[in-house]
Parts: sequence; C-alpha cells; structure tokens
Amino acid sequence: MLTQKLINDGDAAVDEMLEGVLAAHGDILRRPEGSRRAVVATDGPREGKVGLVIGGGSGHEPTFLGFVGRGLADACAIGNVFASPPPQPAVEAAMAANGGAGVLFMYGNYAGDVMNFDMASEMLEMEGIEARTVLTTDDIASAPRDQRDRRRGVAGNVFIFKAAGAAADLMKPLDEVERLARHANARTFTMGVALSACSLPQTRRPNFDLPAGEMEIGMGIHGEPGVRRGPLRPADEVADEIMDAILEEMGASRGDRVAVLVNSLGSTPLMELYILYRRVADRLADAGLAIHKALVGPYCTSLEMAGASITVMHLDDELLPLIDHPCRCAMFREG
Amino acid sequence: MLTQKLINDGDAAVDEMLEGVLAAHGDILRRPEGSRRAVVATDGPREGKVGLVIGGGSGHEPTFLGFVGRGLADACAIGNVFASPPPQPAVEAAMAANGGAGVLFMYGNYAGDVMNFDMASEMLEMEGIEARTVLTTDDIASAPRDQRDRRRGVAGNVFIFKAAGAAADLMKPLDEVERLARHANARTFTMGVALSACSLPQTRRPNFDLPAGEMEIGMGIHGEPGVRRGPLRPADEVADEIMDAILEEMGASRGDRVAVLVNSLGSTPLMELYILYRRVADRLADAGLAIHKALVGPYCTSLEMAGASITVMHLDDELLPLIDHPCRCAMFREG
Amino acid sequence: MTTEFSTSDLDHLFDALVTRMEAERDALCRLDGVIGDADHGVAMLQGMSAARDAVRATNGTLQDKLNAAAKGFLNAVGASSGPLYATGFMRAAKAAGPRQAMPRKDTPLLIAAMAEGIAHRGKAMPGQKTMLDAWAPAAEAAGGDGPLTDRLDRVAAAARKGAEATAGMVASLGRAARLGERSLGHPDPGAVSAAMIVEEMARAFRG
Amino acid sequence: MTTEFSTSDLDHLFDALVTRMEAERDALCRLDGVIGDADHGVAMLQGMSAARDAVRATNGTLQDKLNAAAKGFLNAVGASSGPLYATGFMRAAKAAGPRQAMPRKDTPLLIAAMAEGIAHRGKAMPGQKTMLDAWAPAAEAAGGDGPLTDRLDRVAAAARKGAEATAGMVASLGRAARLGERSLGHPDPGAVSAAMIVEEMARAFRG
Ligand SMILES: Nc1ncnc2c1ncn2[C@@H]1O[C@H](COP(=O)(O)OP(=O)(O)O)[C@@H](O)[C@H]1O
Ligand SMILES: Nc1ncnc2c1ncn2[C@@H]1O[C@H](COP(=O)(O)OP(=O)(O)O)[C@@H](O)[C@H]1O
Ligand SMILES: [Mg+2]
Ligand SMILES: [Mg+2]
Ligand SMILES: [Mg+2]
Ligand SMILES: [Mg+2]
Repeated sequence: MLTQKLINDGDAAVDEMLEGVLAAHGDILRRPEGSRRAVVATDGPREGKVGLVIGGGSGHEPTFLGFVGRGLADACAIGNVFASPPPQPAVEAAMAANGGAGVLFMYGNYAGDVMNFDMASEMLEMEGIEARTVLTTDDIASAPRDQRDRRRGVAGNVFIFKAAGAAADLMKPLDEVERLARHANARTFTMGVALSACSLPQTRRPNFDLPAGEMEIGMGIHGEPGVRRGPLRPADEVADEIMDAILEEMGASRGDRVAVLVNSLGSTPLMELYILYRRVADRLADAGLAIHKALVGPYCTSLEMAGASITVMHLDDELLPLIDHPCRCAMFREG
Repeated sequence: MLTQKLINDGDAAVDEMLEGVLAAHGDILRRPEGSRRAVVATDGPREGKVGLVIGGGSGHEPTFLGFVGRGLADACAIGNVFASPPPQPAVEAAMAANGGAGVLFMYGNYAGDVMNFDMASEMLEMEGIEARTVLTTDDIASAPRDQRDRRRGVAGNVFIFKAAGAAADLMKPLDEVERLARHANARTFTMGVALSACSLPQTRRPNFDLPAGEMEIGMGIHGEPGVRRGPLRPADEVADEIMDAILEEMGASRGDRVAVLVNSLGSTPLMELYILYRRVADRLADAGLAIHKALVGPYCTSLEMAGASITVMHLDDELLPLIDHPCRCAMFREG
Repeated sequence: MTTEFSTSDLDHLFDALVTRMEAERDALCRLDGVIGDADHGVAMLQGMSAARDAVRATNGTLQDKLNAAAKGFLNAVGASSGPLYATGFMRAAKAAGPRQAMPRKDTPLLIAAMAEGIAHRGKAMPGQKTMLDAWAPAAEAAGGDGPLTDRLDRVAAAARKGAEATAGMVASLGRAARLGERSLGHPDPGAVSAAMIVEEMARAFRG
Repeated sequence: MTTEFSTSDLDHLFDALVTRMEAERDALCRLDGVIGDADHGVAMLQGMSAARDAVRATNGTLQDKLNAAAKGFLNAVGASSGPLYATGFMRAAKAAGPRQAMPRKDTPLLIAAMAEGIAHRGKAMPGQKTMLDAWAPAAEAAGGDGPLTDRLDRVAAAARKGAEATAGMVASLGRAARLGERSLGHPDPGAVSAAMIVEEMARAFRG
C-alpha cells in the first residue's frame, strides 16, 4: 500500500517544490544565476556583512529554505529529501551570500552534511572566500552530555540560526558571529517523540514500523530511531519526560529567561501542540523560568511524520536581543 | 487500532488546547471574565468600532481562534471538535467585542452553527446589542452555483474574515462592514481534496474510510464526504481540476488581481503544498491574472487529515487594501 | 409501580440515557462518519451527560429539571444536536409543568413536546433525513389511545421505523445535504440516536 | 572475451549498476529505515543513474569517464553516499589512468582504489558498521594473486561477507551511531549496497 501524496513524480518533488517556493516568495527569495539548488535572500547579503548560509536535506520545511530572508539566513543550499546537499549548491549559496566579510555555514550535525559542506569549504578556500562552520547539536537525546559534539541538530535550528542571523544582520564580524552561533547552540536543548512514520516521495512507504500504541522517544527528524521505544503516553507525561531531561541539561537558575518552541514533526496538529505547550509552560513556571518568547507550530518537520519536539533556549543578555531581532523570511517572520 | 495522538483526555482536549493558547499568546488573546470558551483580542475592541466575532468548531486551528487580534477578529467563540459553539460563548465573545457600534458574527455556513449563533443573536438583542451575521460560503464543491447560499464555508474564511476585520479596524460603520464582508465572501472560491481521514480525540478512530489509492474530491473541513471519490491523481492534475472549477466560477478578466491560498488540511506537508502552488501560479498566469498575495500553509485544517484546498479571492479596488491591511493575531500576521 | 412519573424517575431516565449513549457512542460516530463529520455519538454522550448532571443538581419540579437538562445539554455541546435537544427539552419542561410528578398516562405528551421543539428549532420537514424523521412519527404515535404500555410501544416502534426509513432518503438539510444522492442507503445518525432516546423514554415512562 | 577492459565495458558496467540499484532500491530503503533514514536505496539509484548518464556523455579515457561518474554521482545525491562514492570514483579514475582501456588483470586495483577513496573521505575504521566494512575486505582480496576470475570471486565474496558481518556490529559512525546497541542485529545499508556494487564490478571486470 503506497502512502497518499499530492506530488507528480517522486524524483521531481524537491525541484517542483522549489519552483513553487520561488513563485510564492519572489519578493524574499531568488535563485542565484545558474544555480539549481541554492536560494539567496533578495535583500539579505550586503557589502561588509558576514553571509550566513544554512542548508540540509529537504522534507523539513519550513526548515531550511523558509528561514532565508533579511535578518536571518542569507542563503540556503537545498538537498534531496533527507539528504545533505552536494558541495556545489553550498558553494553557490556561499558565493551569493558573500559580502566580503566571510561566510558562516550552519547546519545540523550529520555525517553526510559534514562531508559535503566540508568539500564546499575547501572549494571556497580556493576561491579566496573564508568559510567557517558551526554545527547545530541541540538534540539531547542523540548522545550523552559529555559528547555534545556528536549530537544531532534538530528543531533548535530555528533559534540558533536566528541568533546567528541577527548577529550577522547587526554587521558583527565573522569571529563574533561564529562565537555567538556557538554560544546559541550551546544553550539550546531539544527532544522529541514520534508517533508515526513518514514516507519518501520516491518510495511512498512508511520509513519505519511503529506498532500502534507505541512511540519512539528521542526520534530524529529523518525518522532515524530514537533512544528507545515505549508505549504512547498522555501528552502531559510526554512533556514531563522531555522537560525533565531539558531542565536537567540546562541547569538554569530561577529568574532566568527562555525561548520555547513546541514543534510539530508534520502531521501532529496545533491542538496537540498547544496541549503540550500548556504543560511546558507550567513546568517552566515551576522552575521559576520566564518565557520570553514562545513558538508553537510546524517549524522543523519530517514530511508527514506524527510527533512533536520541545526546544528550550536558555537566554542571556547576549542571546535575548538576537532572538528579538526582526527578521522577514519566506516562512518565518518576527518583529 | 486507535489513532496516535499527543493528548491527555479526549474530552478535555479543547479546553487544554485553549489553556495552552492563552499561555502562549497572552499578549494577544485573553478570556473575557467568567468565560470558558470565548477569547477576545487584548487590543482589538474599542469604542465606536464594529466588533467582529468569529467562531466555529475546534480542530481547524489556526482557524478560528488564531485569527483573533488587532486588525482581524475581535473575539471568537470556541466549540468542541467539529461542533459549533453553543450560544453562550458566542454571546460572551460578542459582549467582549462590542464597542457600541454593533457586532458582526462571521462563521462558516453549517446547520449547527446557524442555529447556535442565531440563538446568540436573539440573546444579544435582549441585551440591546445589534448583532448581524455574514455566513461564509466559499466551498464551490458543496452546492451548485445557483445555490451559493447553501454552500459551506471553508479555508476562504481566512481572506473573508481578514477583509471584514480590516474594514472594522478602519472604523467603518456596521452596514459597511457587513456589505464588505458579503462582498468578500461573494468573490472567494475554494475547493479541496482529502487523501486520508482524521480522527476525533474522543474516538481516536478514522472518521471515514478512504481506500488506498483514492481521494475524496470536494471534501469538507470536517471529513464530510465531498462531491465524489476518485483515484488519487498527480498534483498537477488535482490543481488543474480545482483551478478549472474556480476559474469558471470566478469569471475574471485578464489583468485582474487575486489573492491565493494553498492550504493544508492537516498532515499534507509544505513540500506538497508548494508543488500544488507551482501549478496554481502557472494556471493563474495563463489566465492573465496577477497574484497580489499568496499564502501557503496550514490555515484551515481538519485535525490530521491529509489533503489540501485551493482558495482564490477575486480582488477589486475595495478588497485589495483590506487584504493588505496589517493584522497581528496569535497565529497569523500580515503587514 | 406507581401511576406517577416523578422527579426521581426523571433522574433515572437521564441515567439511562447516559448509559445508552455511552454504549452507542462509537456506533453513532461511525454512522455520522459515513454522511457527516463523525461526531454525533460524542455530541450525544457529552450532551446527555451534562443534562444528567444538571438534572441531578436541580432540586425542583419536573419543569425545572427539564429546563436544566436543556441548558446543560446546550452548553456542553453546541453543534446541531445542542439547540435541537435543548429546545426539545424546554418544550418538554413546559409540557411537564411545575410539578414534582405527573400521571404516567400523560408522559407520551413529553415525547410529542420534544418533537415540537426539535421541529421548531430545526425547521426541518419530514423526509429531509434528519432526527425529525424519528421524532415526528413518535410524536404522532404518542397522540394515539389505548393502554399506556401499548401507546409507548407504538411510540418506540414508530421512532425506530422512522429512523430506519431515513436510509432511503436523500438528505436536504444539515451536513449531509451536500452529499445529494450519495447519502442514499445510509441512515441518518441523528434519527438513529433519536430512536434510542425515544426507546429509553418509553421504557422509563412505562415504569 | 578480450583481455582488456575498455571504456565501452565501463559504460556497460554503469548500466548494470543502475539496473541493480533499480532492483534493490526499495530493499535498501527498508534496511536504511531500520537504523537510518530510509533513503539509501533512493540515493544509490539517483547517484548511479547520474553517474551512468555522465559516463555515457563523456567521450574520453577511463579516467575521464570515472571522474565524470564521480561528479555526476555527487551532484545528484549529496547525502553520505555522494561524497563517499565520488571520492571512490575519483581514486578509481586515477588508478585507471588516461587510457581507453586497461588490462583486465589490473581491474581489481580499481576496487582497491574505490575503497581507499571511501576510507579517505569518510575517515571510518573497519568495524564501525559502515560501507567500509564491505569495501575494505574487498580491497584486501583484490590484492591477492591467482587467476583473475578467482580473485574477483574472492573480492565479491569478501564484500558480501563484510556486509553480512555489519549486522553484528554496533554503529559508531553515521546516522546509526546514535542508536547504540539498538543497531545490533541489523546490517548496514551502505555495506549491503557496497557488496552489490562490488559484485557488479567483479562481474564486469571478469568479462
Ligand atoms: N435542521 C435540522 N433539523 C433537525 N435535525 C437536524 C437538523 N440539522 C441537523 N440535524 C440532525 O443533526 C444530526 C447531526 O448532529 P451532530 O452530528 O451532533 O451535529 P453536527 O452536524 O453539527 O456535527 C443529523 O444527523 C440530523 O439528524
Ligand atoms: N563516515 C563514513 N564512512 C563510510 N561510510 C559511511 C560514513 N557515514 C555513513 N556511511 C555510510 O553511508 C550509509 C548511508 O548512506 P545514505 O543513506 O545514502 O546517506 P544518509 O545517511 O545521509 O541518509 C551508511 O549505511 C554507511 O554505510
Ligand atoms: Mg539521508
Ligand atoms: Mg459536528
Ligand atoms: Mg456530526
Ligand atoms: Mg540514509
């Protein structure tokens, strides 16, 4: 039994999506001349500004390409579904984003992405463009705390990219943008659960088997198995398990401020996200933490997977203004 | 086999969602004193302004409560999942929205909603508050063209409410807000397809059976059967069938401007919506119509149903500035 | 068995209605799923539960309790069933009057009053494939004569027959109206639940 | 049967690789679904198809064609497989050199070169449950002596055995590394596809 999708041809899905995105958001995005899988903000990159280039596989929309625009990312390299883009579009994105002050690559920490973006960095070096890299590693379920740099990047991307994009928009130099990006990543914590599989447009078969009545805890955003499988539990218990883990990692003090994202992995509707958010807000209040910003919705998805993740960014005086900084992207706007 | 949901208790889902919404968007929404199922915009209603009150069943989020806020609706009455709110919250919403210039109820044309809101209007009359009603009837699949007033209101709500809310925000009198609301409704056309069923939080069973490989054409936003069932077809063919019907109804002239919404019914991801949008944009270009505004995303959903709808609003000199008017709602912002 | 139908009998009737709707919730949702939005069983159970709670919380006459049932049902449910049953219960309240009990032989009038309220609120005509297609024949049978149990048997049978007949109707009111010919062959969920409610009322009135 | 492996033999090898990946796409995706993200079959088919197209579009030496394969594969795929196979093909290109044909008896060197490229790019160690666990033993077998067909048989068998052995390994690189013990018992999809590719290469080199 094939999964039901509104597509034309599985192999063409990413390119056709991109055409649709460019048609809908031509005021904000364009494709650099001659490029097939890179997009650049129409009014983002400018002389003397660090160019922020993000990228990754498709199927996570609005992550990644939806976060390109003034105040956030300058350009994006677009891969196949759940597949890192090759070096070529990353190079094209970087060239388009380059304002002479260097380029910062930011993407989730996956073996494939690292290999491809590293090849892109080498190619850029030959062009005389300095490209630094900050990997996002916010998924606390994906490796123990002492191996933070082995963790995956997931929905926390939204806040982490946003902080870096704001720093770049404020014309900070490359060293400083890089430092703030690392700082943002270090203070961002995510964990998710999956309740059903997604399916690739090419195969239209569930990516994995999840028996009814079970959920996958610590699931990645590509349907990679998580930490463990367990019985599906009530929303409050799920929120509690995640918040216990996040609060423990975060080590915040009463009175600290946070930004929160309750994210749908795809088909989990707003009703369920707000039920989760209600508990998250209670737990943060109990911990004496003030919610400075709350996002609830599908921000980092896995096609039509059911499930949700909770992200908390532990704000400080440096991060707070960056999170508040306005941005105007195709699929995300603030301020 | 029960469907997988992140909820606590099916009967409590709507109330818990509402608590989450109020916790997340306390800057934009509040509950009127003593009310359980009404919300009012914190800075919407004001002296001399017509109060726009929307409402309907839950499960369509961000429709309805997500569209409350300055520049759009002043208040909202919230029903159970797929069930009209009773008269009481509609009365509470109207009282909270009332600025002495009358109240306009707007909601989708369903038997239950009409009965409940009419009872509310009678109760308001006894309080000396003038309440008018404009039903949305944009679903062209739900009745023939000569029976427009029997049609359902679906995703076109977004544009229609927005036009009326802008008119009210511009301090136009009740007669004029009502006229513009009817005008907006008359020029808005929607049609959708469903690819899978949703399920209620109480029953957690698919609302209907849709065999693999089939889709329901003209599906309503509560899983009501549509015009007919047919084999699932490629996205471009689906877009063509819908656009043929809309263009035929709309009778626009080359050079006219439109607003477009490609809407997910729930679990259909952005990738598929943009693939549809690509074709919609082509079809509108072929017809010589200019896209003045494009929305792509989940705006009017049916819980986790898979499927999509396409809405076209035929703009004119009156509607265009209303669609461009800024609004700041919990789940929708423009300008 | 007394010849009077008392407020405590009314309490028990609402208990029975809740129990029945609990048992039938999923089946009614399935029926509604075929031609509507699959929530009818949920609405009826929520409505009757709230009505039962309101009836139990009211220390008053039959009229007070039935009015409380109306309000409880409506505020818990909304939807189509809410205004229809609320109006039905309000008419029944009026028919029962401000008394602690009424002669059982008059109880069929409550069914007729319910039907009137539902017809008034919904403005449906018989044959449009709605709950009225169960309530209207029940009301008609309620007007007949003969011993009470016979009358109540005829009332329940009429409602059931009316509900079954909706399968042969093309809907022209309510959610299913947009289905046209596709609604043929499927009974109306509101008519089916109405027949159940009438049956429980008949059982309770019989004593 | 000539003793030379020519550019047209290379064309046919890539045809065979595409045919094989077409046949195995869904099975490889299923394997990847268990411990990864279920796209490995899609990536390998897309990559090999693009490589085949690039090889056919290049009128040059074995080296030119293999370099074209590298670029074609990489640009079509990205992912983990893209850089790994692109680097593998580039090393093979170097090993084949700027010739229209090479002695068949030297073709096992191409397999060893592929393995080197993959090891260089991915920095994996044998035993980490990656495609290298098929490529490395294949490369080792390629260095052996004896008649060509025997050597190629040993190469293909070594790759297959290596791939099978990954089921008993705990992943410590790539997507599956986060699974820890949960990856035990499931073969690595990249190693399984590697064994298929080695098998097709061995068949083509044999002539
Ligand atoms: N105008 C009406 N008059 C009488 N009954 C109606 C009317 N409209 C709808 N109904 C009844 O309501 C039932 C549906 O109730 P329910 O599912 O609770 O509400 P909704 O349609 O709002 O989901 C239908 O099966 C039908 O019997
Ligand atoms: N560093 C590495 N070295 C060698 N092989 C690797 C490495 N990382 C991943 N792999 C291989 O890549 C395979 C997955 O490929 P694929 O599914 O195409 O990419 P992705 O993991 O990006 O989805 C794994 O099964 C493994 O064999
Ligand atoms: Mg992948
Ligand atoms: Mg309903
Ligand atoms: Mg219903
Ligand atoms: Mg993979």
